[in-house]
Amino acid sequence: MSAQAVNLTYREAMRQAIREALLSDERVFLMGEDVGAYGGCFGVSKGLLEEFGPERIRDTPLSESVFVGAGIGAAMGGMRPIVEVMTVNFCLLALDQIMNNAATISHMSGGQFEIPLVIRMTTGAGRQVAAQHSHSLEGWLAHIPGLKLLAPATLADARGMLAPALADPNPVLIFEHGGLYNAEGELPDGAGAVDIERAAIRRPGADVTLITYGGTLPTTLQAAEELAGAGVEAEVLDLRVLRPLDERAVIESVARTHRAVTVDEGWRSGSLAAEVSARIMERAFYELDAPVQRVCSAEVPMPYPHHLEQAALPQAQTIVTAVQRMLGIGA
Amino acid sequence: MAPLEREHGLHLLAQMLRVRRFEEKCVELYSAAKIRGFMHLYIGEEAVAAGTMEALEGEDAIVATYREHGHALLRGVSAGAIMAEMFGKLEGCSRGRGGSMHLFDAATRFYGGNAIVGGGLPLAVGLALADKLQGRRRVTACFFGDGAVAEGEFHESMNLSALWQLPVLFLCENNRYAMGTAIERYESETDLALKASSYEMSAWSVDGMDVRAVEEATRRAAAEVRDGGRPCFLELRTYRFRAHSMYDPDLYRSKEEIERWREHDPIPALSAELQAAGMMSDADLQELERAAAEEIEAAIAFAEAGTLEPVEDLERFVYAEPSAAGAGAGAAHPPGALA
Amino acid sequence: MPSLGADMEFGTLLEWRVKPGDVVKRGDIVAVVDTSKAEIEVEVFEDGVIDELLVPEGTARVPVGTVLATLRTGGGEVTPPAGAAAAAAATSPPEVAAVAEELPAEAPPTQPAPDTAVAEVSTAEIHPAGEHRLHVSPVARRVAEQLGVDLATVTGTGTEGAITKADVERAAAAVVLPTAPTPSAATAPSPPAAPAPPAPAAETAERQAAMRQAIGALMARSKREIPHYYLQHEVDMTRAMAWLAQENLRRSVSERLLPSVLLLSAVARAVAQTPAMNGFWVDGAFQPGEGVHLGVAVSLRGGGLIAPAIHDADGKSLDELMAALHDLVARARSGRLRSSEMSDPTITVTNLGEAGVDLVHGVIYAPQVALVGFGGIRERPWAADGMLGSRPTVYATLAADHRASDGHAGSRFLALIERLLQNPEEL
Amino acid sequence: MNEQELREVLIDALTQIAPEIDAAQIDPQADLAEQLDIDSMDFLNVVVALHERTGIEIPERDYGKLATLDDAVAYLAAAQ
Repeated sequence: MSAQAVNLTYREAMRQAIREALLSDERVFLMGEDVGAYGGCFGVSKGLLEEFGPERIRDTPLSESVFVGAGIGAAMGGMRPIVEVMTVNFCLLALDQIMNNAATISHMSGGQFEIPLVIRMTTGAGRQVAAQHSHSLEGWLAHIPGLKLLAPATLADARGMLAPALADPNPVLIFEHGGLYNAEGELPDGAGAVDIERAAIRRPGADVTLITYGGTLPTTLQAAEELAGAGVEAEVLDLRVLRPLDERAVIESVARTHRAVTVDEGWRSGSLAAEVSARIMERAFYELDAPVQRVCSAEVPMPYPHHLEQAALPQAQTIVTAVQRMLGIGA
Repeated sequence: MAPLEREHGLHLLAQMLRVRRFEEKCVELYSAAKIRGFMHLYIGEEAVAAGTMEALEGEDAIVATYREHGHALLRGVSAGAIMAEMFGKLEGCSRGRGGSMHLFDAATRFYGGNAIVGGGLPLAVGLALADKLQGRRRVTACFFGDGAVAEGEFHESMNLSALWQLPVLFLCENNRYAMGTAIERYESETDLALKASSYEMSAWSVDGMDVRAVEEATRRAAAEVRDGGRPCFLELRTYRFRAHSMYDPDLYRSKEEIERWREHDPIPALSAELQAAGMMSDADLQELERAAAEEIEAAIAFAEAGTLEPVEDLERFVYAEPSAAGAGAGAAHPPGALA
Repeated sequence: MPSLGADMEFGTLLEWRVKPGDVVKRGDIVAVVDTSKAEIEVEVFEDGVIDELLVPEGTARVPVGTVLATLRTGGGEVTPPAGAAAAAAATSPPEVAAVAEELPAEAPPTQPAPDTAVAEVSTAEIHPAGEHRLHVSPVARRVAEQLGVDLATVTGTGTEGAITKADVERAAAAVVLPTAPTPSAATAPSPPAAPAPPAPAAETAERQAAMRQAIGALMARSKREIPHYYLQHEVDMTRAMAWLAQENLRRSVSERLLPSVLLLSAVARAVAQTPAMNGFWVDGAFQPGEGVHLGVAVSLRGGGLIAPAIHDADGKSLDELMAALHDLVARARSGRLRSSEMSDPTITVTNLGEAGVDLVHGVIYAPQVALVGFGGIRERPWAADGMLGSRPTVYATLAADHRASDGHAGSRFLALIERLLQNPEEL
Repeated sequence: MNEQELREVLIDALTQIAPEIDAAQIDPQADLAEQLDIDSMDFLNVVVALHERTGIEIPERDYGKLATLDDAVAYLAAAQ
């Protein structure tokens, strides 16, 4: 690894990844609303139109179904498209193409067609953009066999997940939490591709496993610090891959700590946190000293006012309280 | 229209006859519960598939709908592979997993039936986009019914393909009914070619019951798409003589209307024209019938002899298999079991 | 009856459009069928002459595949239309199978899909080396606590050898299993059946060891956790024994009462009036028992001890207590105790008098809070009014949990037992 | 019933209570309660069994006369 480290934001890390992909493979092109002239709704693709031209950086009409479907068709036609759906909230208009075509054709055709497509979406709440722009729907899409789902929460993952996703012959969905774009940090200069199959322990601990992904990783790490102050060593497990779930990592961690809390910005009912909790119950029941707890968003359409939005979202204090109750200590 | 000549005329008739007899046999096999689930027959519209397939080339791509037996058969998918697929057998063109509505065949670039009305249009746009970006001169032919015109995806696909000048040939088989709803009852503008032209692409209507008219119109449109690199829209006005699927009560139209359209049945029409021109003897016709019947009996035997996919393979191909990765862009090599 | 839809199993034959003798061509409409969704015209697929109509108009719920009519085709032979028979094979409900006999039924056996979930991960496989962690279900852990069963001695029958509630109860009851199940003595010994052959020596030894461990664990825990205090009191049994002798003379042999029944009755009624003795010490607090469930310590042949409960003993007559005691001892010694009897005595009585000792200072059965003991009933010197004589007496003792009660309450409790035994006729 | 039959009836009743004991091992002269670890409940069951099989009703005050096997058989023979 080269000696100097580069200081950059999550946004710039993702832009570098896209630029590197465009440079290294002429089959790669970027398609989505305002990815070109506007520079990307969240600024991720700024400058790419000027560098690569309108053929490979394609602004689309506001027609999510056709440009996601076109991404699928282009992938079947030999390209390696990166389709940007501005936010996960708009993927609802393209769900038929994602589920009934992208996720299904390989299996239903008896393996005759591959769909090497990457769809990127911004997800999550916390910026007071109210209910219709603040959804976290990873759990829905993680339900669908045939798709792979990634949730880059760190700079290294933002920089390194796109390349292996494009190389994967299956449709891969990458969720970038809106709250992470401005996160700043250092990356080694030559930082490159990372694994897209395993979860990662972001903080080791022996007393309880905090399982999370994407935008709630910082909140969960903060909770772990507060717990350390109270003498509780929490292990923070970043799922990174939401489908297929790295079940082994979850079970191994719970087998060590015997307690688990899943933290998920989705709504509790039928959430990804519910799936993780069910797998722990199925595979590590006898390791448990307490029932698995879930810290999720309140089951409400995300409210606009700051104080209500924060009340609805998982907070570090909610996690700390859940762990204390589980250990029978504290307040 | 170019003058009729014997050999080509007999070929077109043979193609339509193969589809007609195949579909008639399917009715019998469905009532005998050999074919299950949903099945949508093409009886009456054969001229469209025969005419269009004649005008397309091997390199072109086909995106079809759930009423697809005729398209698949005339595109070159073997009758045996189609029948085995409807029998749910491993030897089917989709390993028995798709059935009547989901025939796939990588070898002939037949990118499948699609049970979601309008679901195939965005795919076709994408395939054409890939051709354009890779500088390939070929056509993506996208078949859909008049019902799909009411779906949002029709508007989005027509706009994007015109906006980006993509080589898509939109082939709208207007049989005047969206399942049980006549077109006047679900479209404000029923002249679909007129509606399509508003997207700044050439669009015109064709008599979908005249196989030679369909062939000639498709040749012209395909050339504009292939050479001009522009999308094109054809409205093929046709009619289905049987129910939407097996079985609907067909209460939404009168017997008289069906009889009136039967008078335009493309098969007797072409037979009469060939016989009037002294180009076809009764013996010629009987030979075409014999050949069609033989092909269908062989297909049924192939399907009956087919095997069931082992349950252990249930999850195969949910994700692409590593070995398939190297098989060229986008098209995995067809499974070994394919005939 | 043709299959006319994806979800069709039966059809109603509404109308025949042909009659025997009619000539038909392929595609002709021969009947109209109602599929509960629509009335569909049924076509024939072969040319021929209608031979016989087998199903009359108006017949409802005709299964798919039933032969509706027969057709004389070109060769003159009479066959059911091919399609119908084949349909019978594919979708035939059992009663129609006969019709499709001759055609090879092709219904493949439906195998369940194998559970090929992503890489099965079982905790056994990834268990951190060294730390052997007992797999015990939460409810099993709680019941083991109540019955004082040492989990280390229990073999699990749950998934991957996990210990279940049933395993714990069996372990507790295992203390009960005498060397060989004696035929039920019940109220009156039935004609002597051949005694069951004694269990093989190895099995008995193993069971003895497990039982020894279970009792040991329980006693050790009681001694460790419960601050016992002990009281004893000599009870004059003159009137009780006299009354009993009179009473047994009057009764037939099989209705005779034992002295221990009088003692049990007195204790039950005394407990009813002294709630502090009746319940459990759990999670640092006293939980009063719901009703007086008297645990009766039963010694087992060949060693071992168990204290199942007589429920609501304070409400039972002497006869009812005698019958209950007789039944409990018999079932305890033959290993047929109900788990409910195992898990909820609210106070226990141990009566070792017959083994010849004068008095017993017992160990409380955790989580109960008291244990009453009786020694042997014997003639002992007794001073009254300055005169020395001899009377039948018994030493009653109390071991009690000082967290739940004090000596004062204990003494009043023993005195009450004595007072009740002075009026045996009221027990 | 002769003495031999009475002895068999008594032994049968005793093995009901103590199935693990082999009848031949019983020392006819030694105290039965001691040998077979019989408590008052067991003894009452024996008394009831004898009453059913032989019709003899043994009063409580005579219990002492059945301490050993031989005594019991003699008592029963006399009581018929």
